[in-house]
Amino acid sequence: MRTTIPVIVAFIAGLLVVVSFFFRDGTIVGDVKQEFLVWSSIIGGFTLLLGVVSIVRVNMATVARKKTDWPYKILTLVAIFVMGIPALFPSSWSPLLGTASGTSVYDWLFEYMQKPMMSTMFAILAFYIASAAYRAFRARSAEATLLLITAILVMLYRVPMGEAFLNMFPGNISEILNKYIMNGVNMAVQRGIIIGAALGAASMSLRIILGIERTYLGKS
Amino acid sequence: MSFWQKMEQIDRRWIYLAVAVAVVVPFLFPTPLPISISPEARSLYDAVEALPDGCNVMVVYDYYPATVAECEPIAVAALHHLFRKNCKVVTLTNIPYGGPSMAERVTRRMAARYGKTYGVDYVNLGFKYGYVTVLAGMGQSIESIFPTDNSGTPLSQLPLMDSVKNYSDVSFIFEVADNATADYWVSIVNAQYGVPIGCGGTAVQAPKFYAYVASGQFVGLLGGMRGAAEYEKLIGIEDVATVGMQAQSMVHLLIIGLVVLGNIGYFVVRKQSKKGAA
Amino acid sequence: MQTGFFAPGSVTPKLCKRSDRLTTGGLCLYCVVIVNFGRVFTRKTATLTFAFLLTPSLIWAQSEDAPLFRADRINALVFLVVFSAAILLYTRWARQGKPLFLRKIAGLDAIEEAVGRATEMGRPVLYIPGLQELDEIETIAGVSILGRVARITAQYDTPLMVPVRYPLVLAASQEVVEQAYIEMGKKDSYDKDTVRYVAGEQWAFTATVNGYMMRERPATNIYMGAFFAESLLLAETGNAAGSIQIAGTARPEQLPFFIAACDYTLMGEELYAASAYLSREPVMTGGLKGQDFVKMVIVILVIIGVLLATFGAGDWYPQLFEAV
Amino acid sequence: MSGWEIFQLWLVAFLTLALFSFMYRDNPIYKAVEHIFAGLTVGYQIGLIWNSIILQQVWSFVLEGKGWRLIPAFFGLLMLTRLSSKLSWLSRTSLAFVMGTTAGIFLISELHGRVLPQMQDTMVPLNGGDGFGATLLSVVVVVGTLSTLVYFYFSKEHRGALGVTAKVGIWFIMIAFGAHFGYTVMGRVSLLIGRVQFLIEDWIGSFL
Repeated sequence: MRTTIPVIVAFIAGLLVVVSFFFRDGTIVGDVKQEFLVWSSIIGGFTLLLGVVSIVRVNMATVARKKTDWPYKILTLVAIFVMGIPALFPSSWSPLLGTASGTSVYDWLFEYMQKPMMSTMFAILAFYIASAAYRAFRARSAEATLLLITAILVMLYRVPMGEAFLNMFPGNISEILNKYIMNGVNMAVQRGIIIGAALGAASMSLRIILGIERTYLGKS
Repeated sequence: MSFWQKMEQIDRRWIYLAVAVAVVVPFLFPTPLPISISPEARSLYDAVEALPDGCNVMVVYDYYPATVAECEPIAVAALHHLFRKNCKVVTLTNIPYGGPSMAERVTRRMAARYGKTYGVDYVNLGFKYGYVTVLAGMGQSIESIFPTDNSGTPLSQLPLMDSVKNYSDVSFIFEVADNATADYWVSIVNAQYGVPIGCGGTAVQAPKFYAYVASGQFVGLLGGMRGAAEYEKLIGIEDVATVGMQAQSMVHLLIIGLVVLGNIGYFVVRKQSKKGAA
Repeated sequence: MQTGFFAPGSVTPKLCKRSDRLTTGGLCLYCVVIVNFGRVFTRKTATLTFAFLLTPSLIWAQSEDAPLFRADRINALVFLVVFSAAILLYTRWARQGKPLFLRKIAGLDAIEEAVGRATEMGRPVLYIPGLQELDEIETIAGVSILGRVARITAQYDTPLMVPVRYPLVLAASQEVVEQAYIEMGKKDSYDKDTVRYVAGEQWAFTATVNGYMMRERPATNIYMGAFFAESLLLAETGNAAGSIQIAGTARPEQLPFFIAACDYTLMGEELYAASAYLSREPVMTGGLKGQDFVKMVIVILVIIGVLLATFGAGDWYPQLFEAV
Repeated sequence: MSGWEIFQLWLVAFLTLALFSFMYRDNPIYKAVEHIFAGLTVGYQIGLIWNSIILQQVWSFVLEGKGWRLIPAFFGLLMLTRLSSKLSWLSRTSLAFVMGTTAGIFLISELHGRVLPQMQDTMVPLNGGDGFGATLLSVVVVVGTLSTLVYFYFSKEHRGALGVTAKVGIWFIMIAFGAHFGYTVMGRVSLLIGRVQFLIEDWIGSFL
């Protein structure tokens, strides 16, 4: 019973969406499908809450048991509530609270703390890439050599200084790179990969609809 | 220990320092270089240029705050172009972390520059969970998926949304993405509803999107900061991305140099150790 | 609203009518087929319902003046039927135990050799089943390849270290590794700390694993699963520590880093194929064989299309594939 | 510039530098900032769930008398039982509904919206266009696409004609990955430029 009902639900929901694709607009099937999609968006939205609750729980437990780094976890908890609680009030109540743009605590914290932090975390990757370029990117096989040479040419062609350098050679190298590498070889391979991946995703979806694939339900 | 062996074991922090220098110097001594326009950027610009003035357009903020450096210049350049043509702009996002806030801020800032009114000239729908269901659901009715705008105003109170009921009322979609959501705009919205889509993606995503440009599922493509710089040049407003391209040049040259140096070291050391073994 | 190759005026009304019937019939057939193969309802009830109740009423509905179905989408329907039939038939055959051939992936031999080298050197093997939750197919593939690796390390008594990022992956990996040691008759040498939950956060995880690599200097690092920006850091550190590295992921944006920094890389679908090859799970093997079949059909259809286009046979053939 | 604006500028600069300091070595300030960052991200979610899901998709409908919108909300709440090992089976129906609808859209859109158009666009005449360049491009596109598909074909050994095609496939794949590699490097560098642009132009620029 604990498995049968979910499998039947997935089957009906999935098959209805598939079949509705072949129906014309304005039929009852289309309306039911639309309501299904809205429901799916609402139910799925609660998975975001799942993340919030589980992170709060894990951090609280760490602090309560004074495990390693517990003082830092207090900072995390404080940050969660400082950001989260003002957002629960309607902005009509006080412009400071709520999520309105440009005025609220929520928006301010996002713009002046969260956004710069997130973009800095990823900016660090540029340093790592440079270090990896020196240590790890070796022409250890014919394939890797081909990869590195293409990479260098593409890196040159995508920046003004490199383009100026490539243009010193005869035969308009940057146009050739754009036409035959990016729109030729790269495009063709990406297309092959896209087709393969699409077949994989479709086959996974089919198995989910039919209840053959049940890993997502967890252990029974 | 030979020079190359020592070089092999160099502390990585020296390399970090070299990168820092390479990226900072161009800002201190700016030397503008010409930027050529790729055919993909050109065709995106032409497609937007060919839109009738005042038509309804969607601008989609499908990027995380992590990639603002690449994506925001694209979104800004697109809004310059669209507001200049008096297009009505509907924005939305599929990104739960910060998407609605960025859509709100960037659009409001640009709208203020062009004297546009919220609700009449532009609307921010915000975020709803489940990009696949959101994209599919808007085909029949935007209002059923987004009953209100981002700040909770019912769509019926926003005059612009009277004329935008579903995809058939949208003339063009400008998708700015740093992740695979762009793929679903192609496979769901373009394939089933036929709305033309132009894409600005991060450089990491761009190579894949060439396949969609070739098949006509994207009308054009801007790849990362370079793509933004090209679009800035096309609309004649040279902004942050154009300035960034000089630093980009320097760091690329440094990285190419490091790859070459690393490989020379690799082969020299390998030769030496072979000799030593023999 | 009819577009595409069944656009009004482009074909006779008679043909239009026929394509309407075909859509209806096809859709019913599709429902009957997938209900039969699925594990949802009993076959009899489903077939009876569809065959005796729905089919005639739907055909009747379609033949009215305003047809219910998008006859112009019949090409997608045909594709859907062929695709579903291929996947489901192969899955059924795999379940019935028919011998289905899958070629051996070259990288699999490399794994065996690399573990052998670790044994010779008396140093550990590091295995990371990706940095994603268990609901990702890449992670499932990574965990199933881990079973194979654990069997080899059990055989040679080579120490194994498996850091994981999610609790569910922890449970699954522990089970797989313990099972492998029991199968090889080495239950006593199984160490409970082989699979370790390291950290939930991406960069904290990476920093810990990198620290481990530099301290313990594992002879072999194997990365199989979903990797993100940390792929570069892991591979670079492993390279600096002098380990032999084998990677496998389906993410095209991370593959170049693995290819450049690792000794062997399983690319994209090779990862799934490797896990199907090793696990012989009918659902995995059947799915893979079905996809392979459709892939070959696609290759043949495209070759026909290219030949027809080259010899100027007109637009009718590519029009058959128009998505509307 | 007002005092508040100066404070904002310095705050962002401090956070940026604190995170960059990790590259020199791990330190308490980095760790503290990282933990605050993690907390803010979760806090942001709270606002998002409250406003865009609970208020806009559920409560506004209940106020209009459409109480049945509480049903999906109830099933959504059942998702929370996943946190308990005993009750987690209650979340399965909700999860199955979401997975089912998503799978339904995928099954159609992957085959219809991706495979068909990409197949169709590969059917190009090899002798079309103007001259050698166009022919070469068509050959590259057709051979590249098909050999990549063949490379990822597992039902036969790569021997004979299949082996040759797969070998061609791997060369194509390596060139394409090289291009992808170049683009990825470019993207990461751009993100750094974004931060440096802020540090130099906005922050240092404000007091120079």
